Amino acid sequence: MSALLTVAAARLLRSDQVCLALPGLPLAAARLARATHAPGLTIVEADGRVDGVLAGLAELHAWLQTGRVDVGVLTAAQVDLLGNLGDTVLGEYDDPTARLAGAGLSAAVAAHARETVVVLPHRLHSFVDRVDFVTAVGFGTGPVDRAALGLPGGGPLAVVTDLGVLRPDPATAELVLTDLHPGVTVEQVRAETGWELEVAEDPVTTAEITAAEHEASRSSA
Amino acid sequence: MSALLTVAAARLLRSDQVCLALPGLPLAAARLARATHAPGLTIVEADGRVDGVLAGLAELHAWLQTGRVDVGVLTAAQVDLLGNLGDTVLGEYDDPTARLAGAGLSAAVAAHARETVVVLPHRLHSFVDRVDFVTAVGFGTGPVDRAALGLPGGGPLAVVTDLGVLRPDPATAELVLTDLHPGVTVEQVRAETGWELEVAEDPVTTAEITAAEHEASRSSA
Amino acid sequence: MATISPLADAVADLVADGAEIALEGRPVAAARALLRRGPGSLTLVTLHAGALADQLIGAGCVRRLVFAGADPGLPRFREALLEGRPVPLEIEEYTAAALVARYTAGAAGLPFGTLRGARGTDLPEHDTVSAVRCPFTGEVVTAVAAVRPDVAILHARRADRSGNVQVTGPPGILREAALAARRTLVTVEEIVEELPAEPGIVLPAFVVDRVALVGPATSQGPPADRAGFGRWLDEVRV
Amino acid sequence: MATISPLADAVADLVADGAEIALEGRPVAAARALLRRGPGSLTLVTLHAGALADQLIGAGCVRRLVFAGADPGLPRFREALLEGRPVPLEIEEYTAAALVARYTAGAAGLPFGTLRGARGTDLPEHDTVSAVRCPFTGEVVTAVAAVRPDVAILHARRADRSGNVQVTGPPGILREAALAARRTLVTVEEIVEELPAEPGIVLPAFVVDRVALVGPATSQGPPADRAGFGRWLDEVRV
Repeated sequence: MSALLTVAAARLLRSDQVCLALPGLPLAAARLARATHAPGLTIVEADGRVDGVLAGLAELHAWLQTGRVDVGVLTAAQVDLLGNLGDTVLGEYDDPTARLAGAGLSAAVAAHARETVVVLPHRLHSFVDRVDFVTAVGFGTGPVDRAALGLPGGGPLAVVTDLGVLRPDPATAELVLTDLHPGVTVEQVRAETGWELEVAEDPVTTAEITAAEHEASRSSA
Repeated sequence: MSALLTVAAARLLRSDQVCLALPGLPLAAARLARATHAPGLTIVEADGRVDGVLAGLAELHAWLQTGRVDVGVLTAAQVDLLGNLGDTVLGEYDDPTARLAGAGLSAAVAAHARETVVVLPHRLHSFVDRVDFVTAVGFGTGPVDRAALGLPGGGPLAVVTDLGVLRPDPATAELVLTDLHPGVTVEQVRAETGWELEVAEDPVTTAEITAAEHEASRSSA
Repeated sequence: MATISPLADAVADLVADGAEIALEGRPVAAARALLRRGPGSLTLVTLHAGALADQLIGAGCVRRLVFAGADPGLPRFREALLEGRPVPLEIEEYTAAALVARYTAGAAGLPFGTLRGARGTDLPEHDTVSAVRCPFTGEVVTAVAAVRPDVAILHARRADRSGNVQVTGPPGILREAALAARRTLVTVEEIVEELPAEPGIVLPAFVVDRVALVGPATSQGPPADRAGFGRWLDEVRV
Repeated sequence: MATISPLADAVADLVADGAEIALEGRPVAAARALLRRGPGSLTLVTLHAGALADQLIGAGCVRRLVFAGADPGLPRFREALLEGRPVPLEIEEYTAAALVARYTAGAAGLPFGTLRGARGTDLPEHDTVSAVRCPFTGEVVTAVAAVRPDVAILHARRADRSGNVQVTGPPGILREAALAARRTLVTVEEIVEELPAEPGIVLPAFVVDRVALVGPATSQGPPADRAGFGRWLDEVRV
């Protein structure tokens, strides 16, 4: 089921895109996409590596700021109802119960990439009504917040987990369950979600992992 | 005699310096210095080339702005009493009688290098009371002008020509003839200088070109 | 994302009358292609105006030249500037540091760049040069407006089939010009299956729109006199 | 201009109590040399706080950490932050874009840098972050104060005998950190007569003060528990 997390995220990436993928699950998803249906996908890594191109970090930020990154693939310890990512602390900033990774590139990718795909395992402690600390903005406090903040990118396209896929409702910007991985029930997802999760009228069942995806997952793991 | 121009300029460069040399006579002088008495001289070329280092122009300006260039070697069509360089137009900017090279790197080198050495043939049309257009600031309008303008570098150390060497008077910042190349008379220099040229009390006679300098000039030409 | 196409097609697709084009890295063949096509009223941005800028000016393609230095004695530049022939030429002249900062700001997606300007020169004021006060130290530094050319026309050593471009000599301002421009055309001398492992400076394919293969630069420039230039231009345009 | 010297000497000469040091490129051996010497009250600037930052914090060397990201679960970082052990730790946290802009401004000799900041996050305000209005478009962009560390401590692949340094992997922020710092120490894994012809990224010797030859990075890190860390630190300091 965890394999479907990267597979379902990879399926959202297109061959003509420039993709900035953070280390870990995001990079695994991007590499899987390129190894299967998106051979033309350009993968920009967090250190500025793009195949043979070794860019400095200033250049990587120039790519982001000039709108050259089509899709960012992000992860975080927490995601909330409005697609905001929490990855700095749990608890209060000045007196945290846990110290996490911090903003790094995530804030800029969330701001500037044309769209983002968020990948993380679907667990109750991660899917919260409101993140403890907004490390990277999804839709802020509602559907018009990105425009008000002057964030040029479109925000989260989808949050992909090991249980299914959530997508923002265009009217409210709230995340709605749109896809269920095979064998997963709505109740199961709701049990791992810290808010009253809405479900799309006709949730899609994620297609099974293909042989090619399986093979590519194994060889790139 | 023209060979003494580059030789005398080269002798002003020291082995422990970082030298930014513009193309032409300046670069020839810098290379000659390194081939003779200053083997450790670092020569930064106008395109950002430093031996094997190929820096971009933004980086070259960063080196200048952070004070990492010890000496700039410049040339121009005109130099005036106060060491200002004119290399943009002759005549009025909007109605010039001749169009010259323009500022390029010269303005920044003149502003930021710890000191500059100016090299050009000594001709009446070039040694003028006041340049037609200040392309690169020497001492501006007087000895305190560089400080008033906020220019961090020290300005011209010397103007080296095919007749001799001029150096600024510390009190007035005006160029004074301090060195005569062998066989050159003060009258000869005055005849090629467009202002009432002052002469140091005891002008030095430039040492003859050594065999090593001669050899290095030939092989680097 | 870069596509590889014939030079004439790339120029026809990217350069319209009135466009602002950046010319860097001495793209000899692309300048020739521009002369053949003959767009008018261009704004030409180039750190150093040399023979190529002079040819475009002589052909009447350039209305405005934005530059920081020029080869002395360019004959067509002089005629356009002093006699308005074949068309009047406006000039917008900077120090190299200022024009580099304009490119760098454009490349970073910022509306302006900053530098420690070389005060005290006679360079005329432009409405692209101003000052900003540092909000931390109170120092005033020179501010310049970002340049965002419609097209950057660049020359580099080689590209791979995906359009990743490798520069082998000093990079100059190529990287910044490519990022600052809305569209980028790079001419290269070879297209290889794979770029050498030590990459030198690379423009990734996603900052390049067109790559065109050209021969190495040759130096069949025009004669200096006006009549000779006219005949040369006619031949180029055949 | 760069001199090649033993690592311990370089650290002793360059790093004083209370210094602001930038640590980039994972200089494992230099961090070990710092632990041995044990300076106190350092301000540590590093884009990404990992194992090396954690060791220095655990040894009580660091008073203030300036960073944009951290490995999750660094044990000494957590103790210093939450329990003030072994010494209280102040943190100054940025987005990577903002800290990169702080380095870039320092490298350019400018008092501040600009970026299109990622608004809307909960990052606390610092007096190093402000805003400036573009004098041309009126847009407001984020301004950050330049960082000018006393010393940059960097790791790269190799150097030549003159002290020109070559970076073979992604350059990250090495070039900017070297230029922004007042003094620069680079550890390298080999010193060669001549750097390979395709130069990759090079720091010229005149932006480097000390080069020290070290072995390739080994990974004999400390155990996670505090007592184990203390024993490990004692061994390092023998």
